[in-house]
Amino acid sequence: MKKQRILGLFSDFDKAISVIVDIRQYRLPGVSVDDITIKSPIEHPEIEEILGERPCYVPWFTLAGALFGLVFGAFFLSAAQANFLVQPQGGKPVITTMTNLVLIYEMLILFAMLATSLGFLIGGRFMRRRSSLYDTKISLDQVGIEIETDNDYIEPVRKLFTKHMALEIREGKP
Amino acid sequence: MKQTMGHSIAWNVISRIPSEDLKDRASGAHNEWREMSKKKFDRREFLKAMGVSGVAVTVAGCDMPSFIASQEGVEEVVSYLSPEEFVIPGVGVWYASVCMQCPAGCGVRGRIREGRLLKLEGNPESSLNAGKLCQMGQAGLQNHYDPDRVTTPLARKGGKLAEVTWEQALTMIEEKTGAGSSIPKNRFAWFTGTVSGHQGVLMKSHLEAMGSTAHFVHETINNQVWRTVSKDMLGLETPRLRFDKAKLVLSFGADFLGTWMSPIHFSGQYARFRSTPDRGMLIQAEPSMTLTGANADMWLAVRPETEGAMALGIANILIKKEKVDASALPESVLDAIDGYDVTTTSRITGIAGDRLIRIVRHLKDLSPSLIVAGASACGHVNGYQSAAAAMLLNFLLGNIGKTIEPGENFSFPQLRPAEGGTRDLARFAKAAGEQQFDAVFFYGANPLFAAPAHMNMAEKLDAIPFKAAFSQFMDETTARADLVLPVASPMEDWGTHVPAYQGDRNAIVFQQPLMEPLYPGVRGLGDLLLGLVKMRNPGPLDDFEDYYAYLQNAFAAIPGALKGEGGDEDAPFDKNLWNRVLQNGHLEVPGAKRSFDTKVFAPDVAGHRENADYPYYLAPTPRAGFYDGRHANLSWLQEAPDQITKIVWNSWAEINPSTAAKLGVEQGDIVKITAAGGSIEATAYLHKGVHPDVVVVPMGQGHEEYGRYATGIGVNPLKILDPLSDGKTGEMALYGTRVKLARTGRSKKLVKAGDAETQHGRKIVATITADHLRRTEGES
Amino acid sequence: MMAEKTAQAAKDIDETIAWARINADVLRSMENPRKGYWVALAVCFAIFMVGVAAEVYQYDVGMGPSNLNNPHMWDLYISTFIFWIGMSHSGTLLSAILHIFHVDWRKPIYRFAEAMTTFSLLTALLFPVIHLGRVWNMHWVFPYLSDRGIWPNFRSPLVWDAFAIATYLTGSVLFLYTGMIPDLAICRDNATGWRKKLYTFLSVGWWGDDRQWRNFRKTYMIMACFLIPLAVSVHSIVAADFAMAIMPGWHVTSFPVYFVSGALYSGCAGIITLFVLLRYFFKFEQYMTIPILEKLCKLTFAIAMVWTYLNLIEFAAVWYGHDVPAKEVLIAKFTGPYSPFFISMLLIGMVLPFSLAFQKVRRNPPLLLAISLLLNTGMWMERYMILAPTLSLSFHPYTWGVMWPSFVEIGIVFGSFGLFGLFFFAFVKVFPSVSMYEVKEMVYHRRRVVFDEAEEKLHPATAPATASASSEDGT
Amino acid sequence: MSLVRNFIENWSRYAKSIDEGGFHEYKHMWGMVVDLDKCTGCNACSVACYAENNIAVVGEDYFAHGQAMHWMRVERYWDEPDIGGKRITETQEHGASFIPMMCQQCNAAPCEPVCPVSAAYHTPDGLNGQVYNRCIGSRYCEVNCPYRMRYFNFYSYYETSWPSPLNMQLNPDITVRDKGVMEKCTFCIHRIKAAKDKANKENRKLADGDFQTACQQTCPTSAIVFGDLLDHDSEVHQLWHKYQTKLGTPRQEKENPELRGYRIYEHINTEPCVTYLERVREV
Repeated sequence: MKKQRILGLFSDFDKAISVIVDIRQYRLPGVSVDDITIKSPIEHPEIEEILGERPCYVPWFTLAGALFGLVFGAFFLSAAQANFLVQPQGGKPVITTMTNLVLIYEMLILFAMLATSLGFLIGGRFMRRRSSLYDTKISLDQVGIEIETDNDYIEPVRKLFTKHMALEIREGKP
Repeated sequence: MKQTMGHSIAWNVISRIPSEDLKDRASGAHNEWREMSKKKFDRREFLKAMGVSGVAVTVAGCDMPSFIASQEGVEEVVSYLSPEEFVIPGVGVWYASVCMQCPAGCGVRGRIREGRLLKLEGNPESSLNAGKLCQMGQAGLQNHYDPDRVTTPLARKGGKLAEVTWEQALTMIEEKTGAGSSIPKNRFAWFTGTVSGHQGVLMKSHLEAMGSTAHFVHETINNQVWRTVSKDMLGLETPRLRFDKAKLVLSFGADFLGTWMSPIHFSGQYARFRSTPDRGMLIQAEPSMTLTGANADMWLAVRPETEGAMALGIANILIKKEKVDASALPESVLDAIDGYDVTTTSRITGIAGDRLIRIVRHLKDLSPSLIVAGASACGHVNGYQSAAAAMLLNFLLGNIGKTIEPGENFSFPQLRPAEGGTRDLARFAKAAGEQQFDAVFFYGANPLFAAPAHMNMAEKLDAIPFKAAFSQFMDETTARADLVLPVASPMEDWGTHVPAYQGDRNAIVFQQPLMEPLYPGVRGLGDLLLGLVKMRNPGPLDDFEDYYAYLQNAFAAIPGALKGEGGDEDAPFDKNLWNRVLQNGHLEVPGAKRSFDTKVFAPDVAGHRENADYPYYLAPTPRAGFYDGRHANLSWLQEAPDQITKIVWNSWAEINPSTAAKLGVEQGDIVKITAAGGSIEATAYLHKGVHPDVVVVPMGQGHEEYGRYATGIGVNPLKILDPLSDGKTGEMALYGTRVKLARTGRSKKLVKAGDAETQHGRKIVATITADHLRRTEGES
Repeated sequence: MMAEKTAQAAKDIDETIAWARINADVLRSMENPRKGYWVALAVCFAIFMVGVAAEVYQYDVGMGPSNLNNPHMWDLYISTFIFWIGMSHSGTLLSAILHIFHVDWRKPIYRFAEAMTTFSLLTALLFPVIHLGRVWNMHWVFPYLSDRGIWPNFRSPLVWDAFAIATYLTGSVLFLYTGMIPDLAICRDNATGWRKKLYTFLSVGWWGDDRQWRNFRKTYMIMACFLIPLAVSVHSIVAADFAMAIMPGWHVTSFPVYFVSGALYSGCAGIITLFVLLRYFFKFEQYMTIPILEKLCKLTFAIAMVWTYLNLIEFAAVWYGHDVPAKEVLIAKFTGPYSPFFISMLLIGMVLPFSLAFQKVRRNPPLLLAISLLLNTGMWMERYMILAPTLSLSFHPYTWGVMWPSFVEIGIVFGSFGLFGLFFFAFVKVFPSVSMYEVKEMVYHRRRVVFDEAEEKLHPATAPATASASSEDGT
Repeated sequence: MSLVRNFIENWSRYAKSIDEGGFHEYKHMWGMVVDLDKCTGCNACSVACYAENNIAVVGEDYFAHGQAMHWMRVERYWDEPDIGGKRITETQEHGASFIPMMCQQCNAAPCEPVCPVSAAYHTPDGLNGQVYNRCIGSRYCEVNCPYRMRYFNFYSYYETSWPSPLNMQLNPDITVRDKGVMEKCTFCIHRIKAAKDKANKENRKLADGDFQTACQQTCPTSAIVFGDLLDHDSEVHQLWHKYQTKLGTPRQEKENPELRGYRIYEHINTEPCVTYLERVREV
């Protein structure tokens, strides 16, 4: 069974939507919603409705980063102060919670944000080689639908695309 | 030999070692001495040369102990396997010497480390300053390390001073003043600051050798008038003053905490005077605030020249109102006092009657008191009279014997300082003007800086054929000399000094080098004087290798009893004793108790002179920083803010705000101060510590030639002084000059420490009343 | 006619604008700079060089030439530091807040605002360094393991500064960059040569597929959420430098809030300035429209009022607190040698913003440019007035003293503006200063809203049918 | 595992320090008493300090800029005519007010916590130490010092201030500070150290009067008393005791409130170790 990918470019988002709607309605063989990837120039929160909920792990990264920042900050600071060769006093304790809170707070945010962008890079599958089916028009104003399926199911998909006035249809290896 | 030992300063600290082989020299000296002692050498002469003749204690006749010269050689053999402790790195050692920053003669200790002098502190052994030191004393270090010292002899060639070798320099002197020279008697003079101890003795003998008596001793800051008054009324020049015993001190401009007589000694007394119980009260009457005035409980801005009147007025009130017993005073005095009732006095002096009466009350209640008069009271044409009037109060209040003590006799008259004042400056100007001298030697004085313009000192100096300056720095006078001989700094030199005002115990202060001379080219004053004497009159002193040897002889010649070693009258030179004295830094010499021979007379205090053209008085007050200007080249003192105004690095004019308002002058404006004798400009500083009729321009700045730190900074008020002098003593009337003030329209930011002049309600310097103190800490 | 014009003007953006047009306009703004651009760049460089020269001299000789002295240990350096930190605030902070509330008129303007944040932050960073007596040891402020067992003193607000600013810088750079990735992809697709390489690298393989958009949305939102408290904390900590000190006039509880509001204030003014300039130079009339400018002005006005209020309560607090030195400082601010600065600062900061209450003013870019510049001068003086009077008189009267900055000091401050200019000019030519994809979103959503309304109007009854009908059309 | 041990120890110390306010278990606590009634404002202490501590002479220009350095500065105040309803007179009716101000060596020093690099720290002797090598010159300490007693090296002075041979006078026991470093009165810490070493060598406790600060040593009226506040035989301790001035309180509660002895700005709770005795004046 050879897998095959096909990309159709549409002039606007509504057409793309209707394609997906059809796919869901007429149950094209071998094509499920999960095989669909939408490539669009702008963000479309509403596609969730059609494509269904897809997971996003960024917040977990954030949480992890924040916790790390908190714990590490607290430990790092008090350890540094505790092992300070000259312990500056000026009438204050060695390990000063009140002032450290400020720094812990900063460190929490710092690590949280770093972790977030890390999660972003990982979760978004960034830094991959460019797929053969990408088209610069996508970054301009056209919406692309990419479907991955077996060789012999490609035909109906192409039909569907043309039916919905795909401006351009491309195929490529996965 | 020098090479091997040159590293160690041990050598020069212990003594000045001659370079040739010691043994030979020792024996040589020995034989020489044999020769000398063969020819009958008058012992009296010798003792005179040693400055110890006429000693109260009888000295049995004996020959000069002959081994001293050789002794010298022996002690120098120091093993370098065990170096002296002051050569050990990191170990600081303290050596005693004497502070030469002012004539007071406080004892100091210098900290030596790795052969360097690092710090001066007061010598705790000294009965004069008991371990304390003033800022000038502290700055003695800089005087020693000053970057602008004269390091080689200079001679005038074609109008310019050029370097010469010592040989050339000495031959020049030989030609001009040596035995062979054609200089007639009495055509030679010394012009010096205060010189005492054996340097003084040698100087005298040099003068004798020159067949001259002209020794001008000049001190701009002096207390000649007060001393003369003491002499005339008490029979003693320097009776011992006991501020600590007094319950009230009334001082007519005597800045005894700053510049008057022996400030540090008096500061010590002041501390006791101020300490509870029965803490003393200080009243200061002066036209412009001095450091002492700034610490007074009651400060009176008395109109200049009327201090005497005020004193008499107080006496009057004491007798009339407070019924103080005046039977001791002769009629003439009472008559003199009679004229000065409250109203008259307050009219003359400008001091409110009620304040006068309050003072009198205090005087009556707080006994014993002490009344002294200083610069601003004495520096007038009637200065002597004012001081006498002040002294009169001491009689009236019965302070004589209580707070003014006779003290002891000083056993060595020749060692006492040749003391001078500004009178000698005038005399010298006159004499020089009359071309009386072919040769004049200068040491420790700067007449050109101190002399008012009207004396034309510069021309008169130029008229002198040969002027030699024995000087540490290139100052105005030195710059005009024909020959400049660089003398060692006080920290490099040997000597003995006798303070004019002795502490609680009479003492000879010993000066020893605290470190190797910084420059090979300088020589000690003692050595130079010794050389001069030898040069002019070979004989008695020839066998003394150097001043050090001379000193040791002199020391040996001091009767044993005075050295506190019991009966042994005719003591040979005792090295241990010598070292002990060097350790203490002084030798206490007990003397017979003195007694007063009192003579009260009526002072005739003329009031103050109205002068329409020059309405104001110029007060060139001395301040403890620059003293008479000799310390203007010390950067520490330039940077140390003036005590009263907190101004640094410049001259200024202190003016009373009301006067300033009249003139339209504001703080920072440059005012022109014009006297008959010329004019100066200074930046105005306004404060209420000045009498409205007075403008103060402290002396000390305005050097034309005095090293990098002093040259061209500020103005010299002494230049424009009027040709006035005290009728009785002939001292210049420093405070008598009349001036007029004018705005220049220009102004300059005062460079001063401290921005706000008041505390703005903060509790920084808190003050409580004396009653309050008595409640809490009075006797209980 | 007139009405229509106003209606037109009242729109934030013309939603009929073609997407291709958007790309074209923005990309155009990035390429082949005109002569004017180079001149501006050169001027900035010259200004910067003045600062560099001054700093080199000061580095060589010591802090002396800056006229700093015993009471005035800090002066222009620190006040300018606060100024730049303040500038750095509104950009990211506003953008974040507006993003959270889905305010879409932020979209055309937030990019350069955030750039402004980053660059003024970088500029601000210079000053704590410059004002150090021993610059070459500045790294001792950062906590790193050293065998000497020595650490920075974590109690010192200066160290808090180091931490906070480092965090804030990282944060705002990440925010700026993340928000830029889709645009960088656009650039990548249209660029050639070195730009191609650069954008390919920077756009980290953005293909615009739904997964990326999904993660992007979350990430961006989360960052916005973090940036708001962060930005607030940063300037509070800068305020702590003073509030934690015991000096009269600084030891005030309201300082942190006061600083933050002041920061927003100057930041908004800064945005207005750059808004007008970019709009003019890059012909961005379509995107940076008058209505948006108006909204900005209203925002600025609101913040100005907050700032004014905090100013006044600070006076009140000092006055009724009756701490004598603090009171003296307050009085001196009005009467003392610095009063000209202080009073003009009050006039500019409190009175001038009322001009923004007038629509005529709000719609007049040149005038707004002038006003915003004035406002920023005022805010700079405010910072100067926070330092100088307190330093010149505090507890100890003996050490009072007025000090005026020297040319060296002024030169360095002057140079910092040059540096900022350099950064910004470089930015606008390398990166899109208007967010293309978000303008597209803005247009897209607005158009959609408009169309739905239109259909509602046309045939409300058949509204549901239309959807299926439209789907039929295709066949 | 020293790291963990330190951590735990210091944490417990921290816990203790809460109720004790301050932190240290002090061996010594150097303190001073300055009797303003004895002080004559003569400047000797100031110059002595210059001599002892290698303080640079900055010269007129820099002084005019306010960049001078007097570790020990004698301040002079005229009395305010309007305070206490005194009638305004044409001339002064009594003297000026002098006060020698040196670093007050506060126990709760404002300068210490603000130093970013801990160059200003609290020594186990209760001094406000200043580590010149560590100082990066942020000058925060001086900004936060209510007494303005810290001085900054705005230039390198070692060439201009000590032209040869003046440099031979420099005290080898302490450094010459270079540009960009904050400096201040140390209570002559090198003398303290020397005295301590000596005492250790002779293995005895440090006794009162083993050493004196330069200012105290030279003060002509002995107005300055210096010593160890914790040593009950020391003169300082006795004076503090006599005048009932206590550390650790923003206001002095004295059984006899009339007793002299106050610390400057103690109401801002800096806990200075220098007690000044009120000046006394007859009126």
